[in-house]
Amino acid sequence: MSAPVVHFAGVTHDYVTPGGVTRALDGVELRIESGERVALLGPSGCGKSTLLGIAEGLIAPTAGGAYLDDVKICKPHSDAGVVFQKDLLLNWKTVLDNVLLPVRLRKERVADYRERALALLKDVGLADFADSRPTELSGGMRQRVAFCRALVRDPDVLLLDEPFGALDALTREQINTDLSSMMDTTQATAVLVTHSIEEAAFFADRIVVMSPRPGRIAEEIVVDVPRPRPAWPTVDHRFDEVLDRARRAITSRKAAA
Amino acid sequence: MSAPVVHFAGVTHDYVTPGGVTRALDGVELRIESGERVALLGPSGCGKSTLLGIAEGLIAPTAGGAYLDDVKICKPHSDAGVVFQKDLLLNWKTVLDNVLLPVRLRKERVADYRERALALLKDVGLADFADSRPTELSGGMRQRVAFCRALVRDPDVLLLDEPFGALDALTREQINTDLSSMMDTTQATAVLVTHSIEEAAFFADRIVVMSPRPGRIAEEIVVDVPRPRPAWPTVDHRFDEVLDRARRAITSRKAAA
Amino acid sequence: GSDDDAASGDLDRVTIQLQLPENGLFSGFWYGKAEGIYEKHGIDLVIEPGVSSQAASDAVARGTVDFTTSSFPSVALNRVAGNPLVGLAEVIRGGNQGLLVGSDSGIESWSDLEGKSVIITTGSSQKPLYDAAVTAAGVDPDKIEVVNVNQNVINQTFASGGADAVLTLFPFSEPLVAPQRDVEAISFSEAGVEMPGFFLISSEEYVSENADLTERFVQATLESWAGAYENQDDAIAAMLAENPALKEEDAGAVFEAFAANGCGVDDNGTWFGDFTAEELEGGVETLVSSGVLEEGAVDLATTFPRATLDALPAEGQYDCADLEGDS
Amino acid sequence: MRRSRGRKPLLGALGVALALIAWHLVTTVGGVQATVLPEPLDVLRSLGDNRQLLLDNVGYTLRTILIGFALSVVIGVSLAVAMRASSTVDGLLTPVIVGIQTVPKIALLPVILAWFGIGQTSGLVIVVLITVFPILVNTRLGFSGVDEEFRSLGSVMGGSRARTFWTIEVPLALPAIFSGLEVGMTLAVTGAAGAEMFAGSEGIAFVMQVASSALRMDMAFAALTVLTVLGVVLYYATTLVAWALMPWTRGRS
Amino acid sequence: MRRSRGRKPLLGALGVALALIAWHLVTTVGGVQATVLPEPLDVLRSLGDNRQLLLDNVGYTLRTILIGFALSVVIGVSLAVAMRASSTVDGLLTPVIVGIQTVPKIALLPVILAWFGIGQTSGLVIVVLITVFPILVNTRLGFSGVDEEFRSLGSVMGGSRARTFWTIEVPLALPAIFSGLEVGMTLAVTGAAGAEMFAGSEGIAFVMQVASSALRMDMAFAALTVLTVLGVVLYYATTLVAWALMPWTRGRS
Ligand SMILES: Nc1ncnc2c1ncn2[C@@H]1O[C@H](COP(=O)(O)OP(=O)(O)OP(=O)(O)O)[C@@H](O)[C@H]1O
Ligand SMILES: Nc1ncnc2c1ncn2[C@@H]1O[C@H](COP(=O)(O)OP(=O)(O)OP(=O)(O)O)[C@@H](O)[C@H]1O
Ligand SMILES: Cc1ncc(C[n+]2csc(CCO)c2C)c(N)n1
Ligand SMILES: [Mg+2]
Ligand SMILES: [Mg+2]
Repeated sequence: MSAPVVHFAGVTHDYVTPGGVTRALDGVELRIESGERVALLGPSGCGKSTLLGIAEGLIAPTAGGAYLDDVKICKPHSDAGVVFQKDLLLNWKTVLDNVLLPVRLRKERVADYRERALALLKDVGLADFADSRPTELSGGMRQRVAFCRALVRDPDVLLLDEPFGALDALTREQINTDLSSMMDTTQATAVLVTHSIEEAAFFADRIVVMSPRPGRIAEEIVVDVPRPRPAWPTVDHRFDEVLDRARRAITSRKAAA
Repeated sequence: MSAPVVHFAGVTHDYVTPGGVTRALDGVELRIESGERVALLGPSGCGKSTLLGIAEGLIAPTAGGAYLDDVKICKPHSDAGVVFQKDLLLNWKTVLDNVLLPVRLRKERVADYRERALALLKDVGLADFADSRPTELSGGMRQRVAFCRALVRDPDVLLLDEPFGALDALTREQINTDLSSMMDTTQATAVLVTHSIEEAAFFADRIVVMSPRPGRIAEEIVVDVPRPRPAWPTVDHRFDEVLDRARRAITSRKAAA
Repeated sequence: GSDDDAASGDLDRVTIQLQLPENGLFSGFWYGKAEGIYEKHGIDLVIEPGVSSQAASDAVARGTVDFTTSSFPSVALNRVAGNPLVGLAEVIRGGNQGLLVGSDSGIESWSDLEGKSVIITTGSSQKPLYDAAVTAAGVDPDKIEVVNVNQNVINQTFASGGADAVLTLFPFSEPLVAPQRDVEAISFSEAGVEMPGFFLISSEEYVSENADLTERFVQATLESWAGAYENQDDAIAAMLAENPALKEEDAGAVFEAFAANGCGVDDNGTWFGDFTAEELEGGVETLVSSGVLEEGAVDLATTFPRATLDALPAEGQYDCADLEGDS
Repeated sequence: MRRSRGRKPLLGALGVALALIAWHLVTTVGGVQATVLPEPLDVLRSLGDNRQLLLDNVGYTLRTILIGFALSVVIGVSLAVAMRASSTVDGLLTPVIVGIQTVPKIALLPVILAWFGIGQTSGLVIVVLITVFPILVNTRLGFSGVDEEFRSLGSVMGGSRARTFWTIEVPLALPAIFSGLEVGMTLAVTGAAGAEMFAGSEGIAFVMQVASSALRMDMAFAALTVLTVLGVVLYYATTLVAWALMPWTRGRS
Repeated sequence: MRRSRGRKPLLGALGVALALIAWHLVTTVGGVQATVLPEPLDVLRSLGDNRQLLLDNVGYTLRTILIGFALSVVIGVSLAVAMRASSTVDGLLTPVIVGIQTVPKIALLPVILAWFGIGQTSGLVIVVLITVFPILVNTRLGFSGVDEEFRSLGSVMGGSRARTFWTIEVPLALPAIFSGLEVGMTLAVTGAAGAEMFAGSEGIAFVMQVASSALRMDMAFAALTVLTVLGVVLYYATTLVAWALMPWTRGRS
């Protein structure tokens, strides 16, 4: 079974608030191929989280639609591994049980995933904390647990909303590398929302830059650098043009707004 | 009145949990001169937030002490502008009133700070949202409000715990620049906790790298580059050595742990 | 009104607390007030609303109010418990108490109670009388289901078939229940249990400090109640004027039931308000036999002083001839 | 969401109508006697007939409820604040308060009557005794749900403990406090009614009491209906105040 | 913090002792009559004298309380869940439930007695009528406090609506639910006592009622003391269950 194509077809979304209507997305057209990795860059409030919400089936777009392999996404589906901006850990469960949450929610056999969960925790340096409560962890450690939770079932779509925002530079790099190598084996289709141009360049096959509110696709930059890539794109000159284009795309958007 | 010296003298801190005692900091010795800007880098969970909490007077260290101009910090003092990892906005107040919160909490005249608050909101691109509720903002926009709130009274000490973590690359750069120019006029003493080596290099007079738990001072890197600095340290070769040292300091710590 | 204010200057102020929210039973007080009977005796009567027998007795013992009405067992038990109440005149005869039974319940006498259910008012002092009656009738108390029900709902509960019998003061229950359920009355005396009725009461201290006023008040009250029994419509009108929440026919039915038993000379030849030593001793015996009172715990002479009754009643003072035929 | 807002009052009316129909059926074909439960139509008629009497008494009851409720809010919130501020106060008072809450108030009636007499003062005491506990408990719940970090925020921003408390903690605790007030308001109605029935001489529940002891069930239930409507109105008024005071929670439920 | 934990029971005992001393003074030098409030020492003596009688009756009352409370929890939480799940159910039931909560239960007593007879079943009905509302309200409060994002989390992770609800929402709502249970438990005690006093033939409150009709106030207050202690113990048992079930909230308050 190959990873699905994720297709946003003319997606527009309006939020209705007491103060009026906010157009968050305006006719977003974006096709992500099977196994492709896309990074979504754009200024704060441009609708990145909204777009991901639509892919998750949590938000129904005002117009247009999102498709998984040509099947319209109408309700939450569970084929995706998701990490939100907030960690959303359950404080009453141990770290290990938090990682196993998707397994339990789907009523699958927990025993089948224990090893996998422990291995993931080990990868992010939390092997010793498997039996701790999330309340005992720092913000960064908590987010790493959330990350393990998203990966525990080896999903074939990954939707990541700034999952590295709270991680320290090294762990971030480490998880970036882990994620990358994991994806080489699973071939998952992935969307990463990030604010870091370097991270986008390291992660993505293609960087999609969005314009400020209302969000539109402003520019697409193909990252034509073979893997494995260096953890620090800035040290590799093949990234120079990518980084430069992304930086200018983002800056000109701001100036235009 | 010149900005105070912040001095951590042999600070050790232990957290007591049901599972046992966690040593978060171990004999941290650090003196930050009047008006100096220090960036604190270190792996997740190494005690950066704890150290800041001690400087804020919120956490009483197990041993040693923190001093402001040789006065021991025993309880929360309000001379510092603080931004936490979480935005902690008050959802029942407008954005403007959130920014003015420190003024109200100190029972000062709100009218005296209105202009300043609006100007700050304008700087971070939220002029149109002064009368909105925080619930209507994106995560990044909320954190920018928290940032304005910390600066509204022109504090002479700034304690910033990953305040840029949720900001998009461009706004981040913009606020970094704003902060930097603001500090050139106010001469505040500042500590910035960050996970971004570039950000540390752009911001700091000195980068302090901490070792993994229990946190100790591992390395200090003086950033001997005159201001104004380029927003992207990576494009300026004078930063090469700083970035490289910081990167290696952080990597070797991890390997050693 | 302003007329009262002018007059009250030379009148002695006397307060009475009722034992229930206003009820036809107490019409006599309003009648006496409205007809100027209390005023005639130099008394400005203030009628205070009440919530329960014990609350009123407590208030009298405390000196918060001057008078109330209360049952014989209640007076006795209050004295033992430290409230020095005194009974001055028996305004309701003892024979009015007992079981009201459903005609369909198969109960014809106290000895038929086995296997039946009996409602007893919670907080009332009727339980010892019931115990004495059951014992006297030779019934095993364990074979009767006793159910305590709040005074506010006993009539309702019984009327709607909630039990086979209810222990009550007949005039209080019968007129209300009868339209809903066919009932018979079985009095305590049918079980050979003696019990005096309800007394106008005050405290030892008040009576000794206000001997003359007390005497006048007792006299005025007996006159008022007897007058009310004689002129029922006026008595009820006087009461309804004060209590818009009451319906005329309800107040009337209750009042009429009480009036039928309350006036004139009884079988023993005692006048309305008067009581005999044997009657009191019989009551004590009943309470002692059911274990709530110790022999000699209550000194009857001080608890039921006759001094205020000595001047009463002058032969022919009450003309109850019209009423006696009704019962 | 928008559609369901408009539907809510309609649904509520439907719910009430269904309950009334059930009541009607129970009394007509269900064989419940009129001395136990009168027919709703008779009650309606009695409502009309006794309009004046009921109106005359509803003010008294309303006053007892509102003053008693206000006292309970002041006492309950103050106690919660004091217990929050000092663990000594908390430790001292908790078992006593729980004890007072648990004692059947009717057993304390003689004591209340001895101290406060028959009438409105006793009514207020009873209302407070009944109402204060849920307000206290929910206010404490609200405070304990406030994230520690918000308190830190207040102190590092120069707020005194008191000012931080009022500016930050109280609004954060408000939703929980208002849940307590909603329960408390219905209990205030119950308390005022109980007080009128057992320690009163005026008010709607007193009328109900007099009527039902005369087995005038239509009139008793007319009074009961007024009391219930009063309670429901006061409950919704409380939720409305909550809604008006806390616009930021509106989207939520 | 660590020190204050050890102090708490001591402080509680001190608070109770102070309340007892106040009671003693009120009855000895305060001039309150023995028919209104007996001396605590007399009550203590009576507790000893009537040990057996009290013990024989406490089981009955406890059963009413516990079964009634359990029913209330099931009903209250189920209603809250149903009202959470469907805004139609919520709209239909809210006014009716508020109405039932507000009606003075004593007015419904004849109806309850007519349907359920005099005895424990009626007692249970009364307990449920009194107890269910705060449990319902607090459960709803708990659910409405759950961050929308947690629900999103559950659905994107493949949890059915029901499973997400039980696995994520219910534990998040638990602290608020338990506040409702704490209030509810004290009301269950009150309700059971009220039922025994107004229409009973067994139980601690029945004993209290019988004693007070014989003006045996020492014995009545001995029963009242047992009832109050029972209530306090049950309240603390509820908080203890909360403490045991929710270790993650322990640091908080
Ligand atoms: N629940 C909501 N109600 C009203 N407006 C909203 C809501 N959520 C988001 N918005 C608005 O929609 C726009 C897009 O929000 P979104 O969270 O998708 O942005 P984002 O690109 O993820 O921002 P960030 O980088 O800060 O996370 C913003 O302008 C925001 O104000
Ligand atoms: N309240 C607490 N109770 C127990 N342990 C804690 C607590 N807060 C922090 N710790 C522990 O103390 C250590 C330092 O935590 P701290 O939050 O200071 O780290 P940090 O450097 O700020 O991490 P991050 O970069 O992830 O924010 C961590 O190992 C954490 O597990
Ligand atoms: C003059 C007088 N008559 C009766 C009572 C007492 N009482 C009034 S109604 C009622 C029946 C309730 O069971 C009882 C016993 C009294 N206190 N004074
Ligand atoms: Mg976002
Ligand atoms: Mg931190």
